[in-house]
Amino acid sequence: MDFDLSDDQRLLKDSVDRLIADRYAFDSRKKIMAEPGGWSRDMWAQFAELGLLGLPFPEAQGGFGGGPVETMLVMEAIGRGLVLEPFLPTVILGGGLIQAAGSPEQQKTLLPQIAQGKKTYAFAQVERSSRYNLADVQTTAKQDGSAWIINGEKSVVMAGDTADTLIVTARTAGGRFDRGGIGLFLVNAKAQGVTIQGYPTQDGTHAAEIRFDNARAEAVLGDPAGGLAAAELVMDQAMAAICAEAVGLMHEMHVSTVDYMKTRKQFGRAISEFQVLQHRSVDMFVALEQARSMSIFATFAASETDPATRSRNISAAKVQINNSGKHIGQECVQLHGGIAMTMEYKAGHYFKRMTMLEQLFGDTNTHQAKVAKAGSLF
Amino acid sequence: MDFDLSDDQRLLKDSVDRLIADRYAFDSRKKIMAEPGGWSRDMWAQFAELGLLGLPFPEAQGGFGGGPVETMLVMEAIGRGLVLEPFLPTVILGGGLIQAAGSPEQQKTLLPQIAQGKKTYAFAQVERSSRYNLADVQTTAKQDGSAWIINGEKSVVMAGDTADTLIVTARTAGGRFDRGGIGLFLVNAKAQGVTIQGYPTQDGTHAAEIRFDNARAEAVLGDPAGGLAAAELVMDQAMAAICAEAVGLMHEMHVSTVDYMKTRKQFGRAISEFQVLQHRSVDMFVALEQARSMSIFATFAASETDPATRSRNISAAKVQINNSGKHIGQECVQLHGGIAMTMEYKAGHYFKRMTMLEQLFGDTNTHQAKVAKAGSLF
Amino acid sequence: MDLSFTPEELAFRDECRKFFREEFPEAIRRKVLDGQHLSKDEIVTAHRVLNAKGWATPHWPVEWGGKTWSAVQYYFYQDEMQQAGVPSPLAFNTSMVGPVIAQFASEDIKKRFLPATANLDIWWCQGFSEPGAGSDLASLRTKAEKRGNTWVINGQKTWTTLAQHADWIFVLCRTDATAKKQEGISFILADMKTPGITRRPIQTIDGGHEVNEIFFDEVVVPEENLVGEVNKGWDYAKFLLGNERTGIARVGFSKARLKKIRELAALERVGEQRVIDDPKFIEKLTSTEIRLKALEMTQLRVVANDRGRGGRPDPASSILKLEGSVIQQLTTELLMDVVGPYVMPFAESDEGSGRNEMGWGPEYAAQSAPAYFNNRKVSIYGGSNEIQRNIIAKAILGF
Amino acid sequence: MDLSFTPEELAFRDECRKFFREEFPEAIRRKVLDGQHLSKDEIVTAHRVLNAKGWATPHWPVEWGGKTWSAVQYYFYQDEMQQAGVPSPLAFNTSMVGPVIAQFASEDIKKRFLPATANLDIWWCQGFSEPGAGSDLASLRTKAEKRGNTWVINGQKTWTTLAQHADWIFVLCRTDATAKKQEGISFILADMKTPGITRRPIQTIDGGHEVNEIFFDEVVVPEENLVGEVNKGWDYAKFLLGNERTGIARVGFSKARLKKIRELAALERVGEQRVIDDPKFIEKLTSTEIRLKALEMTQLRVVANDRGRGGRPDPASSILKLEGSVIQQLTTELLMDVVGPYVMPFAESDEGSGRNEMGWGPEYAAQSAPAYFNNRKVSIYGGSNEIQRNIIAKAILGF
Repeated sequence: MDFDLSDDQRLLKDSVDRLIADRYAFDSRKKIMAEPGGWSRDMWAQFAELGLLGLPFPEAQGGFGGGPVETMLVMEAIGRGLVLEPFLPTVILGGGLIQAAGSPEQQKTLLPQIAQGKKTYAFAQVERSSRYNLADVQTTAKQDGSAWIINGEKSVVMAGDTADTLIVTARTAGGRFDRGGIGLFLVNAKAQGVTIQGYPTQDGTHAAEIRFDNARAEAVLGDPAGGLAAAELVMDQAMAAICAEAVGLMHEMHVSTVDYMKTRKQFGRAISEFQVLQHRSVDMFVALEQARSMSIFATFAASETDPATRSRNISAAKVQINNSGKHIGQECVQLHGGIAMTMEYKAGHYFKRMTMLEQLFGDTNTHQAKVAKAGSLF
Repeated sequence: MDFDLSDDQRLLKDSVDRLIADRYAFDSRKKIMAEPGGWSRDMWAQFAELGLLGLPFPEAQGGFGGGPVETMLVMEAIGRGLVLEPFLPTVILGGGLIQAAGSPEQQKTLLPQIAQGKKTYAFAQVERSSRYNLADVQTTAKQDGSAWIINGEKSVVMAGDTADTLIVTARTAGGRFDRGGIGLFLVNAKAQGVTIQGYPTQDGTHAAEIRFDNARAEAVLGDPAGGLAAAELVMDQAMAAICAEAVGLMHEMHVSTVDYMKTRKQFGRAISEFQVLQHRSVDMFVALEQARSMSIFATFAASETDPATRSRNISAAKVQINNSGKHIGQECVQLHGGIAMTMEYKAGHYFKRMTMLEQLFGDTNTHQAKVAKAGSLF
Repeated sequence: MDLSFTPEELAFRDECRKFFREEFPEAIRRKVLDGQHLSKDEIVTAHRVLNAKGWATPHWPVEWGGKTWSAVQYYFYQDEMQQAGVPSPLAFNTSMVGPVIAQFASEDIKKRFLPATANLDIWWCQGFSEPGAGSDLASLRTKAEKRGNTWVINGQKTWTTLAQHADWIFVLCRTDATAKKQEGISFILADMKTPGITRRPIQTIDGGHEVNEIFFDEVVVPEENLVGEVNKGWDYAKFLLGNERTGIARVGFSKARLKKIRELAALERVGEQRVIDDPKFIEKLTSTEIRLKALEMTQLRVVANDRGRGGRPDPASSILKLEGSVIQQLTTELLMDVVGPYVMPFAESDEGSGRNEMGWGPEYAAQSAPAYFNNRKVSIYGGSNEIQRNIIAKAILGF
Repeated sequence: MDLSFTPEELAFRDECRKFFREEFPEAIRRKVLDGQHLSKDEIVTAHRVLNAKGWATPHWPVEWGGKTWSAVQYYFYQDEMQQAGVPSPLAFNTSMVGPVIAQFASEDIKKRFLPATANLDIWWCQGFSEPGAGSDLASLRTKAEKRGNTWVINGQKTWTTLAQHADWIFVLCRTDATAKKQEGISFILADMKTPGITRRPIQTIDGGHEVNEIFFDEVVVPEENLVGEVNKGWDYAKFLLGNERTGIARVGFSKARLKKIRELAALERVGEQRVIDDPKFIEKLTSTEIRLKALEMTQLRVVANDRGRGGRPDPASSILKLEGSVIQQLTTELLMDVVGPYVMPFAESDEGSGRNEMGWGPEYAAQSAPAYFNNRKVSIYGGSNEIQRNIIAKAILGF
């Protein structure tokens, strides 16, 4: 057991941290948000240059062979910087699905495109009432000769407004909730029959409602009726990734609260001198450290081979992250007071992103129920 | 709407408060605890003299015609004094069941005996796995000529070791959980076939395990197969009563914490000067006032005519009382520190009684589920 | 002691209910119940409907249009109003500056301002908080200097709600720099059109533009715009902040919101299950309802107790603020739970928070996250919850 | 970064597991796992089994029987011990006075006491807290006066755990009344049989008699019983309290308790349903498990970090104390939930808490309420949770 970073990991962390510090100041971020789709192609190119966009892919496919720890380091930095670029949908979800379900051929073609920053992806998976159940798929894929024809609607697709390629869960067989019969289809966002309505989201990123009317898929990843296991694996990996992002957010919220307390004066003294506020910021700190611990736990769970254990452990981590995140976010705003209620100040933006992450890929109730069903954690 | 006490209510409150103040100092209580069964016959006689033991009964039956408000006043005082005498089992449960289900004849005979302090009662209702479900009755009553023969076991019967008469729920028909087929039987505690094993309880009162082997009942209250509704009514009334008792406990815990904080010195000053402890005692106070409000709510719900509304409102009150009581009890001990961990100091005894009341007649989960099932409170 | 209401009290409740539900403009109520923000016109219309009925200023002196209602009548008035989705009369006018003018100002000022204030012919905004003076209001630095027969105001105010609609502002200014903190402050009225007053909107995290900064640069107002005596402004401010103690818990409003949430949770589905059938959801909803019921009872007790206090605010009303704000915040969490992934879409709007005009997902989804974000303020403003605890610690527990 | 354990680390874990589960007396483990208190004999037996293996004092200097274990080895040692229900070696001896003697005392004192302390031939108790000096320990007033070649002790100590079994006591005494609070304190050893030492048991609310008051009335001890230098006792006390930082969370113990609760909840029924099938119960159990898992990871991180600190305690260990105590307390609530009405019966006992020898209800019922009551102490003693927050505020957040 070793919590220290390897030299390579330290190097990676330093370079990402530096990039964020140099290029992702609050004002720069505001400018990036105003770009089309709410993210910067320029920054994306820098990510590619730094090797971040191929980080988790094998070297043979233009990647750097990074594992979950490397992803954790990048995602935490993304959280601390409130980064807007679609790293999660493209690299973690898109790249992850191609790695998990794609043929060697597909991997060889598609992954380098991601690594080089040439293509972005979105995972079109949620439907109107499916919430956090990957198996609840009503969108259909019907074979037409060698082609697959997609029909259906997908909801709140992260970065769906700018993605080049959509990976769509669609049903080739079975009833609405069946685990079998689900395929992962690659659909060009510009293909005929694809209607994309994009919008900004509460946290400054973008999402889209997407309708497929007899849209033709470019390809399918793996078994057209057996895509669920890969989707679940990648969803767990993505969950571990957002746990790390959330830790980055919480860290910043805590630090900014403590800093603010030391400078803000009331009743003739710094508010950090009020014991009651000290103890409350200590409780935030405890919540942060507990979250950090579970983010590490999730990171290692992501490469767990038994799917049931993997899923249980990652759900447990998500519960802790959500609980800590809500506590820290609410207290961050409360201890700052009015200033954190404004768009002009950074703290509120962390709070908003954290609030969205609480819901993303499953809220607290959902994951707590999953852990309860899975049995003891020990 | 009027929250003020009437003159009679004020008089009652003053005289009970005075009795408790004069006779129930912590040391006196310790002596009373050492008496057989853990309560004082002498004190009981004074209760009778003061009219407390007939308080809720009609004047025609030796009572004072008091309603739920009068009961609330007495129970709150009982809480504040940590009174050990079996007022709840005898007057509220025993007397209540006789009033609710007994024939006019029975009421005329039995209630005056209670009012005069001549007889005490216990309600033998809980069974090994029945918890808080009054309809879960496996004890049986079989007719033998004009007599009823009781067989079965009852658990943790409050004051069951000293009661003269037991009121036993027993099944005359139906299966284990059926709402029909349950009767309320009066059994002399000294009757043949009744085995009583008494013990002290965590809060300083007493209870008993009771076995019935072909024990002969003295009488049945009302319909031998239709006793459940009366039992539920009286249980709701008793629940309202212990809500008031709990408010008495919480009040004392809060006051003693605040007083202790003002006198206890640490790091050169009274600990009441530490803002963090101030705010925590404020949160105790808020919890106390919310509990007091719901105790009043329960008091009025106790005379609600629709059983479903009555039961829902009283369950809601019990949830609040339990939540406030746990919070105040735990904080009372924590803010006192070590001294509240000792038997020599009063605070810990309040905490223990409060903990037992949390469980008595249904824990928080049970009542929360009942409210959830009953629909909106508004 | 009797929790049941008298027939007269019930008749009054029914009168309130009938008026609010049957005679008040339905469209405005709908918007409020759906959590949407109102336009200036809608707020003015709503206010004037109440004033026409004589119900915009019930707690003012009778000679200026007040009522002699009992505590219970006030309770029903507020509770029924909030439950029906009727917006409260504009607080800056009726709860803040109006009572101060009625109590402390000269007869001239009263005549000039009170009727127009009651009818929202003048829209007031509040110039109290400053960047360095929030919870510690008495450390404010905006100053007013006497020059001839005018006051000249310089300084900056912040968190000025709805100042974009305001005609006039009431400003706390330091008029004696040498006096102790609380003792050199005065209460001055200023026309928002006076040269030197500028406004900068502050966008809040829900996307709304409700609050503003107000800058005063050599703003000259006539000396008669001073309310009451010079350097007594702190007393008037305390009087002002002590008003509206019972409405602060917003019990009726939370009742209406919980009712709405129950309705929506019965419509919204997860898979084939209704949200309301999720045991965790219903449990959280139930515990919020229980807590609100306790608060309603506490509010009734505080209201009843107010009778004996001769107008001095009951420090127990701090409980109402504490619990009331937390419950309001909890209801917004519940609404997000109903909505699920559709909490995400965001749309800025000039008049309020990110309304989702495009209607992504269920129609009520767009208000959920903004309501959650916006409601974080309720435990910060009007005396933060930390300040409320300090009040209880000092005034009730005697620390 | 690698969370997986090395083969060597796993081999060590297996050695611990095997020893604790297969070679340690089963009957004692059973009692611990069932939440029962141990007799003096059982504690001594258990301790000596560990010492015979060389595992009673692993963190002592190697020359006095310590080990050169890595942080991970310590972690497994404690975790497996606690999970197996093996009682930790007596803390007064091995974590408190032993390390102080080994670090600061003369060679004579070391030789005289360390081997006997390691083997529990001498049972020590701790004379630190006083009625007026709990969290504020430095304000203690028990004093020791130098008279000839003796120290004469007068004063009173309290919360002295298991003093009824003790042969010796280590006492913090004020030896210079004129010095600043922390600077006039010395660390003195006294034979409990010395004339003038009397003991009064304190009954705690769980019914147990674990703690005592100790009175010193002209108690004369030889001057060589002073440990280290005169007036340096506060440094030694701080050193002592800084030890055992990682075990303080009692993660292994809570794991064992949760496992037990799971078993019992599968046996106990409400109506015909098992307690473990109650969704509310399983939810509470699950959230406690998640919190404990997070704490276990946090503990591992603190343990790993300890390597770089050269023995100075990591203030992050205050997190372990805070969360660890709350989790321990939560597990006792869960146990009461399993038990239901049978939490009520009470039986006093000399050696611990109200054991229900009569066996009312399920056999594990009797320990549930006493455990809940007793465990309220874990957030009070060893530096209350308020003190832990002060430590974090100062040492980590820099307030």
